[in-house]
Amino acid sequence: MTGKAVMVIGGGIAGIQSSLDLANRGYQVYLVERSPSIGGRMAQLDKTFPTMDCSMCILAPKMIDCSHHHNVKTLSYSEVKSVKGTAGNFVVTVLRKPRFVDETKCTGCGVCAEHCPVEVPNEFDEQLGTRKAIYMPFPQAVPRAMTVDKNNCIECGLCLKMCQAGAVDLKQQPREEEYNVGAIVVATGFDVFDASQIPTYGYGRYKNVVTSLELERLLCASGPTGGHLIRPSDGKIPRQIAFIQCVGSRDRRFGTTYCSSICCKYSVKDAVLIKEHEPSTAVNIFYIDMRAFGRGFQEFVNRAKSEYGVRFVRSSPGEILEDPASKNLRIWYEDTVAGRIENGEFDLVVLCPALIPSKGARELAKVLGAEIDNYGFFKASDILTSPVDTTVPGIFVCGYALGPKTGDIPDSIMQGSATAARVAEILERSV
Amino acid sequence: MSELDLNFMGEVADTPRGNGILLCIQCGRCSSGCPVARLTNEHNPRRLMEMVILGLKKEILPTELPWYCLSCFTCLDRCPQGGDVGDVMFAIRNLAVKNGNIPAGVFGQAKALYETTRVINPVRSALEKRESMGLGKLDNEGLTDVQKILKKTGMEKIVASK
Amino acid sequence: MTEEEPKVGVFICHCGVNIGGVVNVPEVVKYAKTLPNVAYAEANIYTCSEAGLASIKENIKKQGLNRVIVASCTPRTHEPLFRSTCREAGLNHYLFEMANIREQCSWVHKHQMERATEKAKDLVRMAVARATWLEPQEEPELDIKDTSLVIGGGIAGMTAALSLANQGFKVYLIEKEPELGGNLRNLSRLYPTMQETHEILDPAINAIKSSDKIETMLSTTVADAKGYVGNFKVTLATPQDKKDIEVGTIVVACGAANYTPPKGLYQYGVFQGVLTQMQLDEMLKHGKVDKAPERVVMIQCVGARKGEIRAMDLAGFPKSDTARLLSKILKAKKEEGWPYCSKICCMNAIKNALLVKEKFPKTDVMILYGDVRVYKEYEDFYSQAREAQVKFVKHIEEVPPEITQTPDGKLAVMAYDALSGQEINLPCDWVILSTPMIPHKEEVLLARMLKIPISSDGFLMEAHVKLRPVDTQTDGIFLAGAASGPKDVPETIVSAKAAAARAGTLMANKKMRTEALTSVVDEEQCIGCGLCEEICVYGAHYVEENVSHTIAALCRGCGACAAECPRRAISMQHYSDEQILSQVKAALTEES
Amino acid sequence: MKYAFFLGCLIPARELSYEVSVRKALPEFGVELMDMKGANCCAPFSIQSVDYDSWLALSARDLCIAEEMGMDIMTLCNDCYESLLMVNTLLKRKPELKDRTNAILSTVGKEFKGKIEVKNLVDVLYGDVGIAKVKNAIKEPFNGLKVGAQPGCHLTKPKRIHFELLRGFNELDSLVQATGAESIPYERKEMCCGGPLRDINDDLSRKVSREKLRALKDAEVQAVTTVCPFCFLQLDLGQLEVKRHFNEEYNLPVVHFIELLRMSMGMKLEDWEIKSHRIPITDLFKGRL
Repeated sequence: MTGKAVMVIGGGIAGIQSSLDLANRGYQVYLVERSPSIGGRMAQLDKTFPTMDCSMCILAPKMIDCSHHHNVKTLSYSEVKSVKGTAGNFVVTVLRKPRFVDETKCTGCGVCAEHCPVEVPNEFDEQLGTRKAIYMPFPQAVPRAMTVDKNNCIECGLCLKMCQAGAVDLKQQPREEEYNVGAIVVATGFDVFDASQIPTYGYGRYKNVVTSLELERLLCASGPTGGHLIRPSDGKIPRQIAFIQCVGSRDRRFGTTYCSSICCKYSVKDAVLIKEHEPSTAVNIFYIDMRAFGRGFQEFVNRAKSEYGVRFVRSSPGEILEDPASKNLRIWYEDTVAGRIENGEFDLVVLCPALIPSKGARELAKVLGAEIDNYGFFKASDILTSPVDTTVPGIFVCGYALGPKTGDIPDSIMQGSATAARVAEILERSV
Repeated sequence: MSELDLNFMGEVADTPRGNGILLCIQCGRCSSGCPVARLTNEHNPRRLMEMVILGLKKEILPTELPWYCLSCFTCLDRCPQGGDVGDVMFAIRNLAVKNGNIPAGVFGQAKALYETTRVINPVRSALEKRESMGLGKLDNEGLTDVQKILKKTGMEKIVASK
Repeated sequence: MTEEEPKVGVFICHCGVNIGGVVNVPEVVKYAKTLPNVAYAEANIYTCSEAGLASIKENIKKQGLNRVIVASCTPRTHEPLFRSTCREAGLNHYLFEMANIREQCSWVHKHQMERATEKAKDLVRMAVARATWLEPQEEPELDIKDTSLVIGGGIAGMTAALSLANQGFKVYLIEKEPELGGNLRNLSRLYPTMQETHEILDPAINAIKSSDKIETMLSTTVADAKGYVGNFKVTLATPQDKKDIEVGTIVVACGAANYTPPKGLYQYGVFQGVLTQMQLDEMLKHGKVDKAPERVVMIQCVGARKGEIRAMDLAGFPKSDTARLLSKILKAKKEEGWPYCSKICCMNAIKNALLVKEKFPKTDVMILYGDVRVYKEYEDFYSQAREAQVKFVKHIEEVPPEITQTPDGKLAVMAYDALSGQEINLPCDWVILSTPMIPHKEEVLLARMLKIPISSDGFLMEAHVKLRPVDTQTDGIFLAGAASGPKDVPETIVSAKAAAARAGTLMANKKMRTEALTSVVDEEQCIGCGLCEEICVYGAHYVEENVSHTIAALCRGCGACAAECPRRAISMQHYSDEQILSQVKAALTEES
Repeated sequence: MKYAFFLGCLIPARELSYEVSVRKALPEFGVELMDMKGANCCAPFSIQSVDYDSWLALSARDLCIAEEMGMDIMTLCNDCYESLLMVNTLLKRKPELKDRTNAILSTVGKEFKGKIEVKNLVDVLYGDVGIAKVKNAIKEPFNGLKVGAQPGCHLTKPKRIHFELLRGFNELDSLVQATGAESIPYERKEMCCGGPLRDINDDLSRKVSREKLRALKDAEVQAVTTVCPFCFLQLDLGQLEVKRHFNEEYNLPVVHFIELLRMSMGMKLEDWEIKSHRIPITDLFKGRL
């Protein structure tokens, strides 16, 4: 019965929450996820603020609830191609990209990956770690199936031979499936601003200048370094670390004039984490406004200062220079409170980049006929009164697809549940 | 205790090239790159913008604060808010000149321009060298035009004042 | 003791390096195999991953396990996950026990690897000991009424009520004031769109009035609340009389209050021109201003972000007279105030600054701040203010601005600009104090009645700050709007719709299972002394014909009655004395 | 390729060898330099500091002369280039500024239409002539001479204007490489030479040029090449001033890029040109003078 089916596009925490609330209510949910596994950005994080919960630990149970739920059908490694119809009766064509592995047979044992000769950088680890041509992005991936990355695969067939479950099928073809749903929820999340657009910070040229998402992977137990924070250039433990805020955010030159709302908070969290790992490390946060807003965060910043000795410098640095020999970084900045121009040497610099619309979000908006705002995020039909409705009736949006209107994870979760309410409101009335 | 002028920021904002003052968020990216600011604490473009916002007109216009700037535009390229610090410095200098604060060097160049259409003129030996090289004389045919323009823009008063 | 012999399966988790990096997991597995009744033991890299869960299910069937132990992390996040895995394998999920060898072992003993491994063995031994005494339990099933009570008629309560009504549920909406609207009533405009408040409130109020599913009761408060999820019995105190209603779910949308500074803080209540942002907003709304002010100074974080003097980096103090300023800082005692940043006051100050500029273009508006904490796309709103020539000055917060009055009745603010080291003196007509959103005093009573915990800063506590922001510890009760913390209008509306969704989902299912973890009375032993009824905070015991009875749905399994009962007549399902004592014995037996 | 040749005022006054080298070298590439009759000063930093409208009008007047000649302008000095380019760009983009300037220009019978482009020596050599042509005009390459190229601020900044023209100092670097020399990277290459503060705050001006010289010395360059006459003055004459005031010796020979190009094309520098370099260049360029 179409009236009781909903399609959720995007398997991040917002999409998962929306799917769970809808499924628990009796709706049939089709959860479309472009990458091989649901989990989204939250799966890449190490810990979350302010409670310091391990991100995967609070996410994995929800991912498994979602995929095991009898009302949820997860369409991973798939993309929405076209949408026809109106609220209450949409017809959506979904392209099931070939993963060259039969999901039902594969147990995710990983034997094929052991024998695969091709090793390429792993997008999940922000290119810091590597994966094979046949891979699973991270251990807790859901669905638990390998995927073959055909443009790096050399068709040697070793995986086919080694797989006892006979799950590898290198001839798999893409196929399009049609789904009839009453409503659509968009939860396509965000991508990260390319920090190399600010040449004076040297991201992409200096090895030890990393983004905060790369830092999360370095700190994460399932990350490329097993949770040990080391310098990408020589693997040493960093002694002097600098966090630089507002890289791309609050910047008119790139059209990302908004504040991404979470960078101040997660950098204090990362600073405290680093201090817990290695108390002797000096951690400095360069900020313009320390935006630790909302309950519990100012106390968190005070503790970071007094208990952990994190140094906060009110300044946005002008430039970073690399010493070619030691690959250490000299940051030129003005401590605007002391009114002094200073430069300090650091062995690791973490840039906190702006969050921008995810690749493909603009095209999806065109396919759905939904308007986007001047930053490229989905436009809420009314910022104040209907914040999770798109401009198309029957299509809703939650999570960072709404852009900076979404703050951190609790906002994504609340918006996920809110879309479930909106769907129930329009589908209850029509049935 | 310094006396604050309420609408000094507005005055700078309305002066040509001065609009950037309204966008400044005091982040400090401009000052850390400024070659002069690294050499002396007297000059700090960010602090100067802050003083303009506060309205410290008497601490800026009659002093040498506006005249430390090289107009090398390093600050302008780094400003994330389109604050155009380099341009605002020109606006502040225009106001300083209106207030009678003009360094001798600048006044000299302005006077030379009014009298010879050039801010820098060759000494006699250099002139003779040019003629001997057959490069011809430096022509001043545009002088009447230059003086008419300076009359129209009112800059003539400033040049003729001293 | 159940009939067949207990056959225990032990699954020990590496959790990547979190456990495996400290505890020698293979050694613990080997040790587990030697324990009594242990039929199977294995290690996994991530037991919570699908591979781990698949292995548990497989071994329950293959080894015929009737007890399962997972030695990994905290039950708080993962017990439901492992329990549902046991259920899916056909095993009653109360025959399952967790040993936390991460938070209670590897994470806290990072630098003593051998002793951590020994402790992990102890914890596993204790879990196995308890497992042998575990018994299957049946979870009571409740039916859920499809009506909901929404407490609070502000924008949050109205949004939740409308959403629930649109989802087809009957709603009681109660409001303690004689009219709907809540905090927004006395605001003139709303950021970031600067819409008039009534453009938002009136449509909502009209929709509520015209909805046949919503019964609105004004000047009404909650007198008492009993019952449990699906069957709450609430007594309402209406102006005429008391009214009893039965509802399935409750949405608490009681909003928050505005902090009024104590008399004398920044001369509030002493000088006439010192006002709060709310008072300024009201003045602008009702046009009660005769002479345009020449300058308005706003001071941020009045009564917020206090608690301890912020450890600002005083070493880098600007060149003005340091000694005199340091003495002032030490004198600025720990001001009375709330520790958190209430996140709406910066935006509210900017909105009012723009309103002042709109009404009196000549007026100079200066905002003294510590950090400008606008966020999201409100940054454009902040830029809009600067372009309207509102002046933002970061002042040294350790030296609170001093307000004095000049003979002609004007005010003067003396403060220190942190970014130019200047001591500034600002003669002005009004000083506006930006104050935070703080919890209502009545909230405490409501929270006690509904058994909702209150967090350290006084707001109602959500079940999990990250993953269940609108649920509470009590099933069936949800939070909407500023009751759980300061929120702006869009966030309030999103949280209200989320609460409506969560309540709606519960009521749509009509049935619900609750924990089997409740007290059980042995009627022969019980003498009906009523001590248990007295001690029980949740009112889950009542005495009839001098025998005590448990209301399973109300009981939270805290065990107070079992401990208090002089006749030892009460025992806790799934936490019997034998189970706990066997754990204690196991803990004390020396390593053989 | 014909250009309205905007000479500026510093070169004819104090750096004749720059003008002579340009007049000798560019014809080799088929570049014709037409003198701009009655051109006035480009209104650099000092004039802009005094009055905004005068800057727009004076620069626009030169642009009009070039428009009347129907050719793009070629400047040598960075200050002229920045002033003319900024005004040309501003008037083209902002109609209200164009009208405001034309109102002033009407008193001298001129009107800005915005038909021409403003280019400098690097644009002409790299953009219009092209690296290939420059390369095969080289007769005696410098095979690996370590040269520190000083682009000068207004060759590349403000990026906001130059950004669209994708100009940067790698154009100058590739031209230097074309002569066979090696363009050595050095710290703070984008930094100013301190020129504009000359006669306003000589002490600071010297301190800035000293930082520049120190960075060049640290990079162990054998010679410095400049495009802007102000940079030349600051780094060449500046070395004497730095020696007198700070008692530091750098003896880094400084040559205009066009002189380097001439020498690599086999042309000989005349005696007076060699003497016009305060830091002797004789031993570095033996056999080429």
